Amino acid sequence: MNLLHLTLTEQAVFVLAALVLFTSFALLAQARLLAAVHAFAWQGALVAAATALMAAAGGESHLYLSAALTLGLKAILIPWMLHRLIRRLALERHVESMTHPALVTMAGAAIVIFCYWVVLPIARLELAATRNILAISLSVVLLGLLMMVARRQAVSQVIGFMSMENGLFLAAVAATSGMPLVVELGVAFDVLVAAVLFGVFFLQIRDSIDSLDVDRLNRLTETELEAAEQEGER
Amino acid sequence: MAIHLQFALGSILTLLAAALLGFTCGQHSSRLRRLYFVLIGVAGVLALLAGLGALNTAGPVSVELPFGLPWLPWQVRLDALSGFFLLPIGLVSIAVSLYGPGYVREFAHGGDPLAVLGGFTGLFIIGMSLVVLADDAFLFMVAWELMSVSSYFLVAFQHEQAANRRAAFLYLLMAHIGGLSILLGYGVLAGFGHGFDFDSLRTAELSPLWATVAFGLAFLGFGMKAGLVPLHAWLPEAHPVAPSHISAMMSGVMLKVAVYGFIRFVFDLIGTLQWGWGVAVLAVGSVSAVMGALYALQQNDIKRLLAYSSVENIGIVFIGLGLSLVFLSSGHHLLGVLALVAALYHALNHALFKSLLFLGAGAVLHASHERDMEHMGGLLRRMPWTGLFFLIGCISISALPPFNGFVSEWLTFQAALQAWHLESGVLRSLVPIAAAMLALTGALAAAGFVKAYGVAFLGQARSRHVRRAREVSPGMLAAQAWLALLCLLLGILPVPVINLIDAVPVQLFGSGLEQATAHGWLWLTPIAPETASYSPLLVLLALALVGGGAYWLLKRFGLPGTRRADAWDCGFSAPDARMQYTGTAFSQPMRRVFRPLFRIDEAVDGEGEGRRYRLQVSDRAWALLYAPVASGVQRAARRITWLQSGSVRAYLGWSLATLLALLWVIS
Amino acid sequence: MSAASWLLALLQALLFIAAAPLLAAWVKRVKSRLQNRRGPALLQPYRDLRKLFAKESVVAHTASPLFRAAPYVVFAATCLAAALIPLVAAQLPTAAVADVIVLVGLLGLARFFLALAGMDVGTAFGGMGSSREMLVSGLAEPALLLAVFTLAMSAHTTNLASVIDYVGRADFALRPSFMFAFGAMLLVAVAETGRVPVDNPATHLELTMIHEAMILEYSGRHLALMEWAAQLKLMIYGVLVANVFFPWGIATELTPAALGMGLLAVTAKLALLGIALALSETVLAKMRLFRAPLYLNVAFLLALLGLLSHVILEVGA
Amino acid sequence: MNALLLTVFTPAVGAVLLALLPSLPLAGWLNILLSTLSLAGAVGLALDVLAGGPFTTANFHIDAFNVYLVVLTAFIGVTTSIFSRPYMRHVCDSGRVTHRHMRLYHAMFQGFMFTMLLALTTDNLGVMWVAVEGATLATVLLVSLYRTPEAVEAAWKYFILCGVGIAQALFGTVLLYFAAQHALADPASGLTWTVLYAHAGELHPTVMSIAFVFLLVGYGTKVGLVPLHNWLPDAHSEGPTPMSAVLSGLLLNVALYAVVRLKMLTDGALAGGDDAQLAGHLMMGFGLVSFLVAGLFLHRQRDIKRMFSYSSIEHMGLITFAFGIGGPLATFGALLHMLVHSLTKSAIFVTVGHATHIAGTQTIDHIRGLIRTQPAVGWGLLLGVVAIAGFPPFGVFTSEFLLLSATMQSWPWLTVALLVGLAVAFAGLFRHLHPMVYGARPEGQIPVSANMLPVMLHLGLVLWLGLSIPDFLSRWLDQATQLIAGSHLL
Repeated sequence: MNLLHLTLTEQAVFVLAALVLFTSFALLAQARLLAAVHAFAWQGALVAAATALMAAAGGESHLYLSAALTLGLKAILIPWMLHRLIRRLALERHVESMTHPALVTMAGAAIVIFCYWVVLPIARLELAATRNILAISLSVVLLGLLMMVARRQAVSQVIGFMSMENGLFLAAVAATSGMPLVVELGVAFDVLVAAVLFGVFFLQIRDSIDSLDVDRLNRLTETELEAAEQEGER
Repeated sequence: MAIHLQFALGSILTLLAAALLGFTCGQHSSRLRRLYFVLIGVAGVLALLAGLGALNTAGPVSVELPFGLPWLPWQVRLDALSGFFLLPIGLVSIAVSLYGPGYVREFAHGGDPLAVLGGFTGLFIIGMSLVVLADDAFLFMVAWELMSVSSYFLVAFQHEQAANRRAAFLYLLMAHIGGLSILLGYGVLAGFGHGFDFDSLRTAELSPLWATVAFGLAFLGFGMKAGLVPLHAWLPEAHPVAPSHISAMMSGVMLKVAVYGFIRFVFDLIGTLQWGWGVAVLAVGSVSAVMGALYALQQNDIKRLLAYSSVENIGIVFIGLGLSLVFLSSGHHLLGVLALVAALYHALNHALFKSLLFLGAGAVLHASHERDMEHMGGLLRRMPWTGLFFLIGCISISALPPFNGFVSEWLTFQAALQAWHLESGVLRSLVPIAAAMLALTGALAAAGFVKAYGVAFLGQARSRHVRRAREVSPGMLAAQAWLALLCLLLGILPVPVINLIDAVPVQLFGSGLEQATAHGWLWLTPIAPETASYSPLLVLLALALVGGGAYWLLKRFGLPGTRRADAWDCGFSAPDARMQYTGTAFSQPMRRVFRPLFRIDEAVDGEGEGRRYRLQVSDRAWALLYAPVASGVQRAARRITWLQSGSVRAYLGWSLATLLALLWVIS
Repeated sequence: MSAASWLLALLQALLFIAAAPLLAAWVKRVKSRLQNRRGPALLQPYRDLRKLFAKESVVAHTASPLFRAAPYVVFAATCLAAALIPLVAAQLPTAAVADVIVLVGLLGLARFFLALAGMDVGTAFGGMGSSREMLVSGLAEPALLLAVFTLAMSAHTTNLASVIDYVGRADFALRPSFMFAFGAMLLVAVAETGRVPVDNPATHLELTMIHEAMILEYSGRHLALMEWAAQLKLMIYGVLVANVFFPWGIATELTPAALGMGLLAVTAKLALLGIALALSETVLAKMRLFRAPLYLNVAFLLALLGLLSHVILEVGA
Repeated sequence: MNALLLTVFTPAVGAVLLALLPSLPLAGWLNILLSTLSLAGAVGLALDVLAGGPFTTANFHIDAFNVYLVVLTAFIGVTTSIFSRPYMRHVCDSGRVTHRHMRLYHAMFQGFMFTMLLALTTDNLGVMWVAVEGATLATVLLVSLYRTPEAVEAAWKYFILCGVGIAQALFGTVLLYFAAQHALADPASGLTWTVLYAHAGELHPTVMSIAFVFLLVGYGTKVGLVPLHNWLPDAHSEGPTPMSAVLSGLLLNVALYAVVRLKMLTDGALAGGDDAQLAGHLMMGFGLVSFLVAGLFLHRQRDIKRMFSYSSIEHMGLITFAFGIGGPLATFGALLHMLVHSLTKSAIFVTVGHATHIAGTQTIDHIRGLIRTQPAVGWGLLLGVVAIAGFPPFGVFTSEFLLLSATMQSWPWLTVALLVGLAVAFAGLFRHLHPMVYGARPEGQIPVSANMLPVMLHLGLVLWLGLSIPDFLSRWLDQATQLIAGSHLL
């Protein structure tokens, strides 16, 4: 289909979606925590803006609400909490040593293509104008997951998690112009509680292994058992 | 409802009462304990009556119990086959009820609560009776597993010793695997028969391949329970460690229940037989018989010896069943029936003399707290009655005339010798070889029980405990006497017994073994009088006549009497207990001749005075069958641990990978 | 069956039992002749028996009642086995009481008690003898039964009389199966009766004994019964070999002439067998115990070949 | 309707109450009381449904299937609260947790019950999602209640993995909504299950299949399907034992309930297509893999609670497999197995809790001679494991028998895999169980105050179900079967 057939707002929405995708690549590649938090905040803001535009375009008033929710939660509240935590945990200067950042980025790109391929059959049904954004949002979700896989820093894992949520918001907005209100609220509530709990856990983890490196959370496993056994055999 | 069916259900209810009594107040008062065993005895009598009733009734009788699944209620059916297998249950239960009060007294003082023993013994017998009575696969499996589990608790009864725990674990594992394969076998039949009640299973139209699959599963499952080589290795571990009257039940009765299951499944449910199965059963049976006898010969723990000899006797039973399969599948109906009757007869005999021997061993254990024959000796003079009954058991199990073991083996031989009827030359030559294996088995069994009796009951006492051994209580003796008497009766009156058993083939195949009993109660003529005939009663009389006559003559013509003196000592010091031939020494020639069949670890440790001879004869089945499977599972378990590396990132990776893979799959 | 035939059977059994020592003596005598000795008189065994019966019997302190019961059981079982074998006349009512498998069973019963008696006193030798006896017999019995089965499958019966009848009536044919079975039977007979090369009845060196070791503790009448049973066993195997494989001359109808003929025939056959046995015992030497299994394997192999050749060659598949 | 409110919102109120209530002993009793109230409501609800058939209100939909799970959930809630009172006292007295944490514990217990019941009863798939996520949030702090490094780690993994999983489920829900919007007249009701189920045929197959993948992976994580199961053993082994009992007795069921509901939609959408059985096949695959892998894992356990959580994975795998097969017999068996497994497994966890108190550790190697030390606990554990291993006369055997015969009918060769799995799992359980219950009593090991009522109750019920399934229950299950599989069994 042709971009020119779309209204200006819709085109704007596409631009924003592309930017959201870009931000999640930025998150993927970003080694400094604070910068990552900022990127995450930007992502939230972009999603909110996209939502608002959709509302304007589709004239669905309840989307304004969810836009406001997104903005408040994802762009302001949660980044702020993360900020405070980082400062409390004295991680401002923390730079994460990533293994093969280039590889991760490539994988991210591959994922984006894969997502497009998956969503293609949906996109073909001429359902909603903004359905192509579905591919973007799915990639954002999976990129967030990829980020959680790639990062060993608890905080950046949380950021990955939250950016998954962003992707979900985007998908909801783009594909279905928003979920029923009760669901929206519930999701928002859950996200909020989750954020709070994450905060609690950072402290607990720090107290227990005085670091936030999740790779050091490896007490509970089956494999070390085997190692012990081989010790015994020798 | 038919009266004998009422008897059967009555016995089950009585057992239920006994079990509850046992669970609630087993160890408290000895009066309650006596009541408990009375109940067991009553149940035994009822089961016996039910069995006899079923064998004397034309057709099966059945009833539905208010249990089970809504669309598959428990169905109970009592026909000749079930009735026949109720006999050993009843007979041995009676013996146990006599034996128990005296025997379990020693556990009352130990830490072991009698509640467990009493309660699970009741459930155990209930399980066995229900297996025999079940008329649908569901009830059958429930009863089967109930039997396994409750006997497992009894095996684990004295669980302080690690060996017993291990034996119990092994036992339950084997029982479980066997049960699963039986279940699968029923599943195959049900898949074609559209329903789990036996009637629809009978109607199942199976292709030869599927029939063979079902047969294979059943053979595996029931053979595992019956302890056929090479799946037998759990049996000599598990049976001996239970209390002796339970060992008697397990070896004497439970194995028969497995045989029942096999007969019911193959001869009744599958129906259309294939001669290939017969050959397989024949081969496995022969191997089990010979190996069982050889291993029994090598044991020094008297209860282990008995357990291995159970493997041997089950092998003999399966030889009979294999012959029956061969003959029936090749259209020689009469001979098939003969072989089946022989197998059933031997099953019944084995139930009797094996229980008798286990009870005897239990009496010895009770009196001397000794299981190792190398520490026994001279018990005949300390426990004359037990010694006598044990001797009868030994003669019977060694298949010597005129006792019962001989009759069934004789019938098996007669069936095998009719192989010339068969069309296929291969079968004609295979069957007599099986008969030769049977002969070898008989000789080896005789050797084994000469050893058992000679080392344990004859000679001089080898340890202090045994020297102090005294005869056991009248109840325990009565139990043994009862079984010994039955051994003799079944030995000298085969014709009435066969008349009884005849109902089984009549109801299974429509015709029985008339000619075997056609010539009066005195003459047993399986095929025809000129082919072969045997009159054990006359044999017994003649023996008594000649022996007694000789004795009478020698007394009559007052020849000089008897003088006691020391044994011949080759001119050295008088022989003491330690100079006797030990059990290990006795079995050494056989060990040497059949060396490749054992795993023998033999060594002389120490020097000079402190020299010790160490001998460990172990079962090859462990190394060849059990160990590989176990280690295989272990290896697999170790392999998959990488699934759970402990790193949360890896876990997330799994999640991502799964997602992508599935999306790939569906797109 | 008429009373007369029963009476005849009884007489035959008595004759059998009475004649048993004679055969033993005959073998001894021929053997010593072959070794250029005069050897004992033919009646010597009877004198020995009388002497033993006349002596008091000494029983060890450690012996149990079984020790004293065993001789009677052994003797009775062996006598019964003897009574089952057609000696002079084939058609006898005893055949209905028991067939050849029962015969083997009875011999087994005798052996069982013999071995137990050996272990009863609790000396080293008795146990040793029992252990070895059970080994030898355990390996011999399958071979014996397999040989018997060969006959039984050709004759379609395990009834000795019928077998003999069958072999006698069948017009003469070279049967490979019988040939092998005969060989097996001979080897088994030698082993079971405790003759050279498996055992040596004349030995007095405890460590080489088998049969003698088991009855080492016996004396007086007990010993007499045991000895007599042993001689009976020898006779039993002799008659089996003689009458089953060469039933020539055995009486098929109960006329005096036929019976006399049968008596002569069986005497001649046994005499020949005795000579053959004596010859083999002269030329052969006793084997080590652990050579015996090989020897018996040969017997088993022969019997098996007999069976297979019967199945393959004579019946055809 | 009132019954419904009573059932669902008693816990919600209770959670608040308990959060405010300072006194600890009272809290324990109150906890029991609330659970009982909720159970009473559930029973009333069940009676309504069995009498008057399924009904739907504004936001709730009650039919035979979910009311069955509601009753089960409430019942296990009661028995667990009975067990947890003395148990948590003991924990508190041993000083492992503070009073504040005890308040948290009680509040969260009720909160968890609330989310479970809400997820079961709601008619809105979105709300169901919210509730399931809420369940994670409610329990995650309880997993780390003891604050040991292991506990924190376990909680973290639980949180992250379930969070991610649930996010995927949300994406699936979004896709579902997307598909619904273009199928339904009134898009606003695009997440209402009843409406969706009515129009399942009109949903777009491709979208639905993609959606189902996300939902399966998402909720499957909470069911504990291999390879998404990794959080489960950790969470079960480190959290307080009553939590383990409800987690494996309830949470897994509820997650599976969600999967089944969505499978019904997907089947409706895919019906007639070339891969109509897609959802079923996916579930069968996951189920079988989980079943076999968990069985093997059992062999290598050193922590008793971990071991039993693997056995939970194994059984959930079996149930998933059965639902995947579909068909009345398999479905009936699966429903029955859900019931008996939840009862047996929570009973086992109760005894395990006492056992760990007796031995003072969760390490299998240090738990010895239970029968000699405290027969009640030892026999409870032994019988419980015998039951869970599928020995008659316990009910687990009945359901496994049904499942096997169902498999035999449709996929004969898979029964071999099932039997191998059963045998392996059995060996894995018993090799560890034996030394724990049997053997001589270690010196210095003393009995603890144990309330075996829940255990007896559960095992008694399981035994009853094994001997005979009461008529009302079979009819009840049959209605549920009819809902799920579309045809009656009886």
